[in-house]
Amino acid sequence: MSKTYKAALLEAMQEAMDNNPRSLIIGQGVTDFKGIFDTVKGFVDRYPDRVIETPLSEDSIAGICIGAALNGAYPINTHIRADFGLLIFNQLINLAAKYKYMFGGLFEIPCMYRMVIGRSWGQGAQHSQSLQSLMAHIPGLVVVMPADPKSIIESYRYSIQKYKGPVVMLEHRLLYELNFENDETKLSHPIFGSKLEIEGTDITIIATSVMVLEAKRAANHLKKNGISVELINLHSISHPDKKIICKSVEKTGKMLVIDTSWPAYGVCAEMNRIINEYKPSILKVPSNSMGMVSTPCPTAKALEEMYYPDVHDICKEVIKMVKKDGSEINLPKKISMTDFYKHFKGPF
Amino acid sequence: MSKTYKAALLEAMQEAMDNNPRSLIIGQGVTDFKGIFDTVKGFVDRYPDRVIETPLSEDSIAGICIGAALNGAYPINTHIRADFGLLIFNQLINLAAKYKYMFGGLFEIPCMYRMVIGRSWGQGAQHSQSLQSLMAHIPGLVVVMPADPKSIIESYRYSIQKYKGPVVMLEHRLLYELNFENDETKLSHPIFGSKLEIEGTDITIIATSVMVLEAKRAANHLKKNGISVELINLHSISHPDKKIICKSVEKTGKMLVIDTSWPAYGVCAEMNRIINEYKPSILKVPSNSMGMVSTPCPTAKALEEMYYPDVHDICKEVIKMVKKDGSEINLPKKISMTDFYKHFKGPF
Amino acid sequence: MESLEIYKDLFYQSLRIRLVEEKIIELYPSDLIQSPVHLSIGQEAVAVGVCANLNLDDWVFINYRGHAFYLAKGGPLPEFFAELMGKKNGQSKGKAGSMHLASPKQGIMGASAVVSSTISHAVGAALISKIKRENRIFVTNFGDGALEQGAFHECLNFASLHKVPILFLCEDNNLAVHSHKKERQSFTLEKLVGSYGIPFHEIEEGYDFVKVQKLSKISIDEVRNTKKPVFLKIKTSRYKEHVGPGEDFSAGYRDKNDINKWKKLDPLLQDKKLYESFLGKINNEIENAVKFGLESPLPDREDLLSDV
Amino acid sequence: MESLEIYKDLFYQSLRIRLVEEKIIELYPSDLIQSPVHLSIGQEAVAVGVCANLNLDDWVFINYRGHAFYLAKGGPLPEFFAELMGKKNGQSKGKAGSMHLASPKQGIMGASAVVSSTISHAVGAALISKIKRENRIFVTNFGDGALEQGAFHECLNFASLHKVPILFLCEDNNLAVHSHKKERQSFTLEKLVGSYGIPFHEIEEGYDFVKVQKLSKISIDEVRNTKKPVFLKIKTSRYKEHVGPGEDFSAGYRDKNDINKWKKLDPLLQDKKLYESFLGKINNEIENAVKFGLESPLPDREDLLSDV
Ligand SMILES: Cc1ncc(C[n+]2csc(CCOP(=O)(O)OP(=O)(O)O)c2C)c(N)n1
Ligand SMILES: Cc1ncc(C[n+]2csc(CCOP(=O)(O)OP(=O)(O)O)c2C)c(N)n1
Ligand SMILES: [Mg+2]
Ligand SMILES: [Mg+2]
Repeated sequence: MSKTYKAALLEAMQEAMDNNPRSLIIGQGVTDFKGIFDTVKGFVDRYPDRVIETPLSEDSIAGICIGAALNGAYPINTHIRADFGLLIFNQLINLAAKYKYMFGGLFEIPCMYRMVIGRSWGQGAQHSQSLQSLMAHIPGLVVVMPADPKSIIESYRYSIQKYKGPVVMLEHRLLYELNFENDETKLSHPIFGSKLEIEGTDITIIATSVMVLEAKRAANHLKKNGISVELINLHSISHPDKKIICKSVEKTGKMLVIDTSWPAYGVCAEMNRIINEYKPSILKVPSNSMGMVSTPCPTAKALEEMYYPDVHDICKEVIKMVKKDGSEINLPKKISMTDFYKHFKGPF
Repeated sequence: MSKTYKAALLEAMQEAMDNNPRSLIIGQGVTDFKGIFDTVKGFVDRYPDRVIETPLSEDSIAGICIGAALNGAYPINTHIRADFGLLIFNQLINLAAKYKYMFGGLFEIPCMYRMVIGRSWGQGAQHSQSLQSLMAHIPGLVVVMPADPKSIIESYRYSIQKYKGPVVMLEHRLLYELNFENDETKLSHPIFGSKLEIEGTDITIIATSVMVLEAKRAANHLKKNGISVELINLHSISHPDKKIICKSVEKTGKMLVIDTSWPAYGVCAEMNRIINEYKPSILKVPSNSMGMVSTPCPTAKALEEMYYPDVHDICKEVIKMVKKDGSEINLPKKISMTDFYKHFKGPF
Repeated sequence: MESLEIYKDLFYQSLRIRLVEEKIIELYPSDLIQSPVHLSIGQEAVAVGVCANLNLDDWVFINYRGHAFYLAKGGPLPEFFAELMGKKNGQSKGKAGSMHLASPKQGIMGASAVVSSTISHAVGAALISKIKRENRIFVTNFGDGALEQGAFHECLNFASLHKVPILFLCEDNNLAVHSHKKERQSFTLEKLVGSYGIPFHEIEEGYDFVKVQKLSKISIDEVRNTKKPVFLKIKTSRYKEHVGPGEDFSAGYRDKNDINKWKKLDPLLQDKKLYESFLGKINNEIENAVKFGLESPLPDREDLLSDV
Repeated sequence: MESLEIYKDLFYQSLRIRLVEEKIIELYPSDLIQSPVHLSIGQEAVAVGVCANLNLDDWVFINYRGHAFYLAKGGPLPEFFAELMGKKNGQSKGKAGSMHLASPKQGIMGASAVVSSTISHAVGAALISKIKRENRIFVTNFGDGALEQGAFHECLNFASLHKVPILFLCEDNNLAVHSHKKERQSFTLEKLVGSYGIPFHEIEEGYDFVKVQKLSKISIDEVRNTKKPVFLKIKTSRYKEHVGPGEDFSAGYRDKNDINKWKKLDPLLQDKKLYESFLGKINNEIENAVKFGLESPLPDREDLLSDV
């Protein structure tokens, strides 16, 4: 049985409403006919008290979620673009992340902030950012970037039913419509840790979110050409599984980190810290980082294509890292990720 | 001739007002008798039009600075605590950092955000954060952490008179009252790049802000005990000098990064990325990161002392990294940094 | 100018904007414009009527729904199409796209896709203008949804406190995406604005560019004369979906009748004669502009890396 | 209760808070309290008068100037001193200190040192209370400076829109640090609040705990009965510097006479007889509480790492 990413989100939200009477869905557009890209569509009719449309007031709504959590609710606050999430950074970082610690454990703030990240289609500088590293730097926040339906189901369930603190879920816009085959792997811990996606021997790729998919495509292509990629899906950006990361790089001697954001001060940087604090000698060649080009995101499609790395670029980098001369290996065609994933013809 | 950190700030602000008629100082408390810890004290009397007290409205004031810059001013926006800076992240990251690029070069936003970071004295979780890495992740922002009067004079002058984009200046509260001997070293570029503070052979320490001072104290102590530390003052967090960093670590084979914030996704992480993308084999032992403990900042002095690393902890780590057995070396006494720097008896 | 002349002139300008946007709708399925578009169809009279009272050196700060203001204030059309097509000869080399139009020469100072985020920019520019003792005014244009953002309130306070020459211009189409004002707002705008000591004016007939021009002149003159903030709300009506080239009446969140009533009053739809008389000239200009866009080269790697 | 009894009771509570803070001033130079303190001396009657009308399960959300509300709502005194001294037996194991007082058992739901940042928490808690059909009310207490933050305005809008049972309580001491209200605010608060349809009340005699108790009861009852937001502003007066144990009249930013006038009306200073009659009992309690703090162990590494 296969399932789309957004169907999994819908399922997770449905389960939240049905199995946890404290759940509250709150944000702009949660009651409209689009229902946050179909993930809470129609909910307001079934749970009129617990699905709350809001004014355009991100800051106070984030704080309202904290107060709601204090009074026993489990608020799920949606942000159609993580870029607008910058408006809640005071509440998220100064308040939600610190509430439990600052008061010596007197309070807990179980809640979820769902933010949509990443490119879709000509979104430009203010509708495309992946701000995970800003949040992952902050103790007290759990930041998760689910890359497939199964991780969604597991991690949302755990957050909503078991975890007692704020969780930031970053959902990639490009993944929503994608169909995934049923996947038997299980996360050892749904909101902490990472997942070994593919075992291999020549190089370790650590990827986040949609880049896990691109890396898989690259790994498939490379496999046919005799290069064996080990792929780690980072999943919990704030609490990655250092053991599987170090073990893998120790085996392959090579690390390529592919993130949805800028490399500097981001996931790419943190992975290198993890390796070097463990044992730098396991890296047999320089590590490599892929992510957005170090500029704001341009709107023009022609520039966007250069801005984001894709399967073509990944294969190119891997070949460089693995073999001195990869001239005999064909690169996959440079097809736009948005064209490949097909669903961005629409305006948004 | 010696000079305090805050005297240098006063001098830089004075020069801004006198040599650049476009300069504007704007923020909460800029006209009061404390004058941002004496750095703009009395200015309002001399430049009544160009020193602007504001309401408690960080978000809009940050945006007002952008508009002011568009109309030819050079706004210097003060924030008595970087923690409140989280309220301007939308303007800083979505607007100021992107204005030039997003409009294809039609506009420039020369302006400065001065934010006070770091501990002083029982400031707790919301008055003590060092949020440099969140900003350094963002293309379009220059983030500088001056560690001494000379870098202040040079980098503020360059920003205000020459640079055409937004600069974030992070000033450490503990440094304000400190007196520095005249220092003959010069930054090769005042707002980009880093500075070699001490040459040495056994280990490279890369430090930011007040930790440069602690590292110097540690280096002195260690020198007497036969350990030669090479110390790099990172200075420009967003645009560090990769060359001197790599060259140094290549020489010493060991790297300890000491930042004022949390290691994960921070300066410590980024330094490891720089090394590994250059040549991981130059690291002969695992790298090491020091910074705040990975929790929010507690208020109790007893906990604060454990929370922040100091000269004692630095020496201990260096000895571990340099010699297998450092038992013959005496550690400097664990004296509170705030006690050592002496000026925190007051409330703020 | 005679009032008939004024009518014709404003009609021409409004129609030009509408036809430009209809051209966008026509082009959209071909994927020549690969970026979200927030159309102003139905709202053109606001931009045209207000900008008719602005000087070249008066600055306007707009948002992602910016086509109408960009054109009404004089932004060049060929560079507009090139921009939307993501081409190098676009106003911003294609980096901006539809959501971030700007043209400083004509005083269009940049659009943001974050609701409410350019209001403070206008206040800041006006503050400096006051300090420099300039004689010009500033307009910040935003939707009814922007009124809910804290930043807007902070701006009212600051602008009034510092007495800066700014027109707060609210384009009230009663909708923020699919949500109606009454689901989002508990305040009476007039009273709210009044509590800051800022004069409040309202224009109900946002379909009528002549009325908008005449009545907004009063507000604009008030800003010029008093050099203080004034608030003007103009009721208007969005014919299309929030974002994209289509209609979405079938979605059920709003009543097509409301729009139909408005359309009955819309001169661009009613005055068929004048419409016909201008069509050729405008379409000609548009065809040339589209051609300019089509022929423009794509931006390249150098463009990607510059302007940071 | 007889009105004399009420007077005595409220006097006792106010005096207790004042003496606690005077003890803090006394202890401060010894560095037993190594954290900034924002004293409420001069403002005690607000907390005491308002809390007299609150039930144990009514929740209050406060800020960094929170000693008075913490004590007036029933927060335990020994744990208070231990907290300020950074001790393990403090309410929050010393992690909170003076700026982040809380005591959920008594409905003191946490204080933030970021201005205006707990107002939305109160609104959120009240929203859930309404959904759960509880019968209690929520109070958010903030200074006049908080009115300038956008978040405050967003909260007025949301609270009124969703009709939640909340008292917006503004402690107006006319100062934000060293800046006077007139340098910061251009609005008329009553009109502003009124524009949201929220009833506005004002108490001028913030020195008079009996008046505060009586008049704030009207506002509080209104919240209970209507289950809707009500705004109450209480004029008050900060005797000490913004932060720290001292006075700063010599700094010249405010007039000592203004404070002196207020002091002439302050029962804690005027009613010497009652003052004397309570002194012993209160000081006794304080001594024991200080002793509790002194004897408490310091938090340790385990405390440092827990509660993340
Ligand atoms: C801060 C922020 N929150 C949410 C959004 C998503 N969004 C885009 S347009 C819009 C509605 C704005 O409504 P209004 O201000 O009335 O302008 P209109 O689109 O009606 O012209 C929203 C919510 C955004 N762009 N920025
Ligand atoms: C968002 C934010 N900006 C600035 C500050 C610094 N600050 C601390 S208290 C204060 C004044 C607050 O005044 P008011 O709200 O009237 O409360 P009062 O201190 O008078 O009780 C300021 C500006 C802060 N804590 N938070
Ligand atoms: Mg609207
Ligand atoms: Mg005050």
